[in-house]
Amino acid sequence: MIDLSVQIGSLQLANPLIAASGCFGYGVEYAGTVDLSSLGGVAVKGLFLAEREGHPPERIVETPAGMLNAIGLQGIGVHRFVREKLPELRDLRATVIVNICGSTLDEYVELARILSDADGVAALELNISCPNIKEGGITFGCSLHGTFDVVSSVKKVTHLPVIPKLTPNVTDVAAFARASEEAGADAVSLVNTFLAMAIDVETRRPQLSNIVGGLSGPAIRPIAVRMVYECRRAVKIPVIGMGGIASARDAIEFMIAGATAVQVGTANFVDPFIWPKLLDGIREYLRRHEIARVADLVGTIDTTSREKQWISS
Amino acid sequence: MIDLSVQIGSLQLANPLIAASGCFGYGVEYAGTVDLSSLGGVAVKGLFLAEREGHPPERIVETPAGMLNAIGLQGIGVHRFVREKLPELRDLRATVIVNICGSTLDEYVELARILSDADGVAALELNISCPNIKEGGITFGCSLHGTFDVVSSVKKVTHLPVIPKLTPNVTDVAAFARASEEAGADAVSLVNTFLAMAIDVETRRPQLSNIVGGLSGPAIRPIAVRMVYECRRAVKIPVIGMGGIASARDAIEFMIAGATAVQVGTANFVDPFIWPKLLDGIREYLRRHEIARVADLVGTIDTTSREKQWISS
Amino acid sequence: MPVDVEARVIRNTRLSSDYNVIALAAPEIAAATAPGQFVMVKPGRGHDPLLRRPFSVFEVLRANGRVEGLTLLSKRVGVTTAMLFDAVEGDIVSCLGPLGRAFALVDPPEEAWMVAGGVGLAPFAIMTDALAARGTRTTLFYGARTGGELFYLDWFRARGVRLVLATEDGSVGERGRVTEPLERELRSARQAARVAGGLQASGNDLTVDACGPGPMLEAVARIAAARGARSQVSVVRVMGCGLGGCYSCVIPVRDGRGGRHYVRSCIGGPVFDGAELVWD
Amino acid sequence: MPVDVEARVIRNTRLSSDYNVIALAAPEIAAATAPGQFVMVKPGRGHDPLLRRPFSVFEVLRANGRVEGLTLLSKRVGVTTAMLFDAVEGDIVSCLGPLGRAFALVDPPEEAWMVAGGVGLAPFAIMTDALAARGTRTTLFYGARTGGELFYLDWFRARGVRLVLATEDGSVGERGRVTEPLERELRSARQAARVAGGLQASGNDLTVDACGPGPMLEAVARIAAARGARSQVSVVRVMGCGLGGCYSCVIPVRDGRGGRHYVRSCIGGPVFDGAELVWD
Ligand SMILES: Cc1cc2nc3c(=O)[nH]c(=O)nc-3n(C[C@H](O)[C@H](O)[C@H](O)COP(=O)(O)OP(=O)(O)OC[C@H]3O[C@@H](n4cnc5c(N)ncnc54)[C@H](O)[C@@H]3O)c2cc1C
Ligand SMILES: Cc1cc2nc3c(=O)[nH]c(=O)nc-3n(C[C@H](O)[C@H](O)[C@H](O)COP(=O)(O)OP(=O)(O)OC[C@H]3O[C@@H](n4cnc5c(N)ncnc54)[C@H](O)[C@@H]3O)c2cc1C
Ligand SMILES: Cc1cc2nc3c(=O)[nH]c(=O)nc-3n(C[C@H](O)[C@H](O)[C@H](O)COP(=O)(O)O)c2cc1C
Ligand SMILES: Cc1cc2nc3c(=O)[nH]c(=O)nc-3n(C[C@H](O)[C@H](O)[C@H](O)COP(=O)(O)O)c2cc1C
Ligand code: FES
Ligand code: FES
Repeated sequence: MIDLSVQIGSLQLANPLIAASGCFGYGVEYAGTVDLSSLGGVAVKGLFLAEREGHPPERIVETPAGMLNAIGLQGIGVHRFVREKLPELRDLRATVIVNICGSTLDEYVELARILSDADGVAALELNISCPNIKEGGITFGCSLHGTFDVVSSVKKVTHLPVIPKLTPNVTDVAAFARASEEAGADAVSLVNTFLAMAIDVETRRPQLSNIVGGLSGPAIRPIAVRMVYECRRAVKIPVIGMGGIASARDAIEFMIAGATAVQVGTANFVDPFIWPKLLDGIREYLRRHEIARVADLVGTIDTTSREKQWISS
Repeated sequence: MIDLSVQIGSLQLANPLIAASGCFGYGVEYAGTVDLSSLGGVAVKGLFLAEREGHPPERIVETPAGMLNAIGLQGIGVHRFVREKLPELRDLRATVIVNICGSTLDEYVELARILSDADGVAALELNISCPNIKEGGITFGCSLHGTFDVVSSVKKVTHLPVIPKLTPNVTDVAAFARASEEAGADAVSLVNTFLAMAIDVETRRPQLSNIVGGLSGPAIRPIAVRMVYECRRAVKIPVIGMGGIASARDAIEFMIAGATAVQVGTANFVDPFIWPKLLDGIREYLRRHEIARVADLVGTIDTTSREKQWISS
Repeated sequence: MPVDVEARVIRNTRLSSDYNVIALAAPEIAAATAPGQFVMVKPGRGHDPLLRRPFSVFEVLRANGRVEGLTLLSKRVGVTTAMLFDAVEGDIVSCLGPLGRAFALVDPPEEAWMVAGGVGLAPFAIMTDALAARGTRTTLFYGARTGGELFYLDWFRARGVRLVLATEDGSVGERGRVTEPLERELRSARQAARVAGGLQASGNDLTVDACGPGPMLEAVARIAAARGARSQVSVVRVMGCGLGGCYSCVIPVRDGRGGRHYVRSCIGGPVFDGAELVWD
Repeated sequence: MPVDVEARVIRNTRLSSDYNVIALAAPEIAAATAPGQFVMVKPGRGHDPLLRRPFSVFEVLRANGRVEGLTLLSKRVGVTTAMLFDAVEGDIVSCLGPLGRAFALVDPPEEAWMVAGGVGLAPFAIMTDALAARGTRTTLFYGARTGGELFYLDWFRARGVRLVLATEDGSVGERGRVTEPLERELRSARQAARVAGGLQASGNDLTVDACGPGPMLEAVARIAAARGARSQVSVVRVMGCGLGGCYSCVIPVRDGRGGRHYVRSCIGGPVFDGAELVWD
């Protein structure tokens, strides 16, 4: 028997696969294509206190092996979420991680309070890294003090595991992982998307209405893996890795680099039936390598240098 | 007649296409596939004062729509370059931009002195952004003071245009463009590669001997375009853009975003005959849009918002 | 519930230098598709192109009374449509569906007027079959740039569909936009009805169903509204997922309180009531 | 000078579940290729996979006295080789070449001993033709995992090549590595020569040319050196460009001053003198 469970602070996940925020609606949209209780967790779409309309179209554009998005956090707000979505998610036995986003520190705290009182929330992911909105969010994520303050303030008002989600758009992501750890975070998750843009050369206009957007998908995977590797070496709390995972191999790569759990975003758009394939692939890998617990794979990258460099083909 | 020339400080380039450093050997390797004098410029492989062996294999690995490299700046050193390569490049009538790399500030200055005295160097590109070597280089490129110091010191000893090459691995690349401008740079070029890694999941070893390497190729293009756009708005000196250009459309996208000239690296590996195709594509575009001078395209992105968002297909 | 099928290309028929009809062996999807629903397809492997693309189901293929697959009418505009154009028998295309809200089908004596602009013809073949099964009388207003881009005319004629054609260059049918004959006919149908006294001006004697370029949909919705006819329009948005996951495909819809909000067209549509949408 | 040809697939022959021989209509390249040279190929479009991959030219195809193309012997190990395996007639493969340093060809009375491991057979078909044209006597030591992975045996026999076979499972030829019969035969050839007095022990009576896995090349170079024979080995490195632009493909070479330095195998090789390379 292979043990796929992993531990994120006080939270035990049945397996390391989490649906990434913003790429899985409120979870309920996917109840018809995947058994939500079979996932390690479901990170729902980033929520503000209030409802938000988001940006006008175009909101996404495809790029080589990736995509840009500037959705602008369209959403139903925390109150409607708790009323309209959470009961259904509970019925579906999903492990719900709520991704929260505030314009001010107080808004994060208020969101955390509300969600801590709600029934069926497993953890809070602090979105301090969305590149697509002007107010709040990323201004915390790009400052070590801001990161520390948000995390420690939220920690004071909740019993739930708190997972700040880090932006890759910084010089030294490991410093942000350290600031999070010092502030009491139970884990960190990374990466959010890379600030990027695309231009329609015929009209000379940006392809996104918001001008810039966030790059996700396989294109960013090698950068994300490096950042997870750096964070893993910088902190003792678990690292949740993501960025371009599209196969079991990719998920395993992140875990070897240091991720205790992984999130999958863009690939779920390409293949909403990817989840059992990922789980099967991870199981098959562990069996082949005779590893009994997926947790034993975490951070096992071997950086000792080899003597000979023959390619075996 | 379409005017393809562009101006980089005191240097006039016949057209905006430059072969990117490290992706075109010392230029002479490509004399058989492309007429070097038909290029706007040739940025030769990064040179230290001394010869260097570089890193052991593996030095590259392919990733989705991109590649990682950790060559480690293997090279013949500046003296052999001046003796062995520069005469041939002169004979081929190449506009030679020498990419220089130092472990110390003094080494940059010394390199600049030597190359300013040599015959046939058109400009100096300061590589303060190579992610693959431990000493020097990127430590300057990741500090505003370091960037300022290298640029101003080199400016003091050379009459050649000085072009610091910026790293994308920072929170605010525009600040580095500004520091460069204040230090007297004639232009900035960006982006160098993104620090990244890939792991062989079967052996759990990094795929590169250096563990980490630099991501280049189409995958990074949307991030690079955004950075060029930001720098263009931050400084008055010309911006030389690069990162994933693989077609005339891509080159034009960078110019609309704000690049006065562009460099092409990885795509030259895929298609060493790309150069005339790029030039023809740019000419055709300018003709179709009735733009007489390619320089008139630079920075013409239109960010006013549209009223209707119909897709025309 | 949608399913994902690694569908074999049964055949690929090029209709012009840009249009093709590709037949895919996805019987599970074909059998479950209602007119106006779509599939998300991805030909080829690898991550470039990365995302699937939405296509209306054009026809449901039957052989010996069994459903054997579906066809897509595709117009070549970019990378995926070029791959669909070039595909050959035996190639594999990932096909996810059926997805989205279908056209509501009208029963006799109500009539269905279908309005297609260019590749917007796509939902109306499967729709014709469904309406024929109900005995609903159908008219197809069909416009294109030029006569060479009007396809499947005999197919529709053979099924008793009345055709009203328009081309921008006047090479076939009326010169100009197809919304002109639509407006004219709707006006005279209303006058005739009023004269006959059989129907009110706002009567439910016909529904106008449209698919095509945005400005055409807008015109159709206005024309129908002006004459008190119901319209259903199938909109085209860039879609990242087709399942409601990404919020890329939104379109502004009236919220009933004088305001508007963005609705995901992949699950709230792609077919909307023309009166629901915000056109300005 | 290399050229880039958008080469049509003339035919694609599968030799096993992993090996295929693909024929490409690139006569310009074929006509200019010397044995041991390679091409950089890219099947398919788009940026994933991104880079070309190196393949030795296997055969030069002639019809009616004209060169019509070349073939590659490919073993499926990853994404590009899978695409080459699956390619069908009419597909397009970008093919850049000829590239790299060829094997130096020996003239009679010197003999050429070719040593191939697995897909390392690739350079030796074109080589056999070139040597046959000179009248040089040839032996092919050819090893594989199993008999089912020894290909083109009749092809070589028909051209008068003496075959010495070995398989790891012993199903065809000798059980074990092909370097064992090589070493044995080289030893006895040397003894025979010494007895006959006709050649010095270090004589230039034969050259050993090898292509295959790294450890095999190393063994060949050592065996040849120990018996005073010249060896040429074709090495396999990951290649980003094939033209000397990227410095990815380096291999350590003795610098003549007791040291070593990295040489780009795409232009300094892929064929090196076995004695030049640093094996430890
Ligand atoms: C519900 C729905 C049903 C559709 N049915 C059909 C159909 O039956 N037949 C048909 O030919 N087309 C149909 N389309 C349009 C089709 O999805 C696009 O033409 C296709 O996505 C273009 O893909 P590409 O890779 O060829 O183009 P790309 O290379 O991605 O882009 C080329 C051009 O197409 C536009 N485009 C890109 N993605 C979309 C998109 N998702 N929707 C619309 N335009 C887009 C871009 O703005 C660009 O101008 C439908 C669209 C929707 C939303
Ligand atoms: C000069 C030269 C001549 C060659 N001739 C032949 C030939 O005639 N027939 C043949 O089948 N193969 C040949 N090879 C090896 C061939 O290039 C690789 O098998 C091929 O690049 C693998 O590509 P892929 O996309 O299928 O594999 P990938 O998906 O890229 O990788 C799969 C595996 O192959 C290895 N690999 C990747 N790239 C290379 C590379 N450039 N060289 C070697 N191994 C690599 C990787 O380490 C990995 O383990 C030659 C290599 C060289 C350098
Ligand atoms: C359309 C879209 C919407 C997203 N919305 C959110 C969000 O609301 N909150 C958040 O923290 N991350 C959001 N993200 C980022 C993803 O959760 C994830 O960090 C990123 O896409 C990288 O993973 P991937 O490459 O697997 O998609 C969004 C990403 C996409 C593509
Ligand atoms: C193999 C390789 C070697 C490189 N060597 C150098 C170098 O010596 N100096 C330098 O400034 N940049 C170097 N670069 C970075 C490129 O010049 C360029 O900035 C980067 O690759 C992005 O452009 P591209 O996507 O067009 O390749 C190298 C890139 C590659 C792929
Ligand atoms: S296409 Fe993703 S929400 Fe509609
Ligand atoms: S493959 Fe690029 S230098 Fe050899």
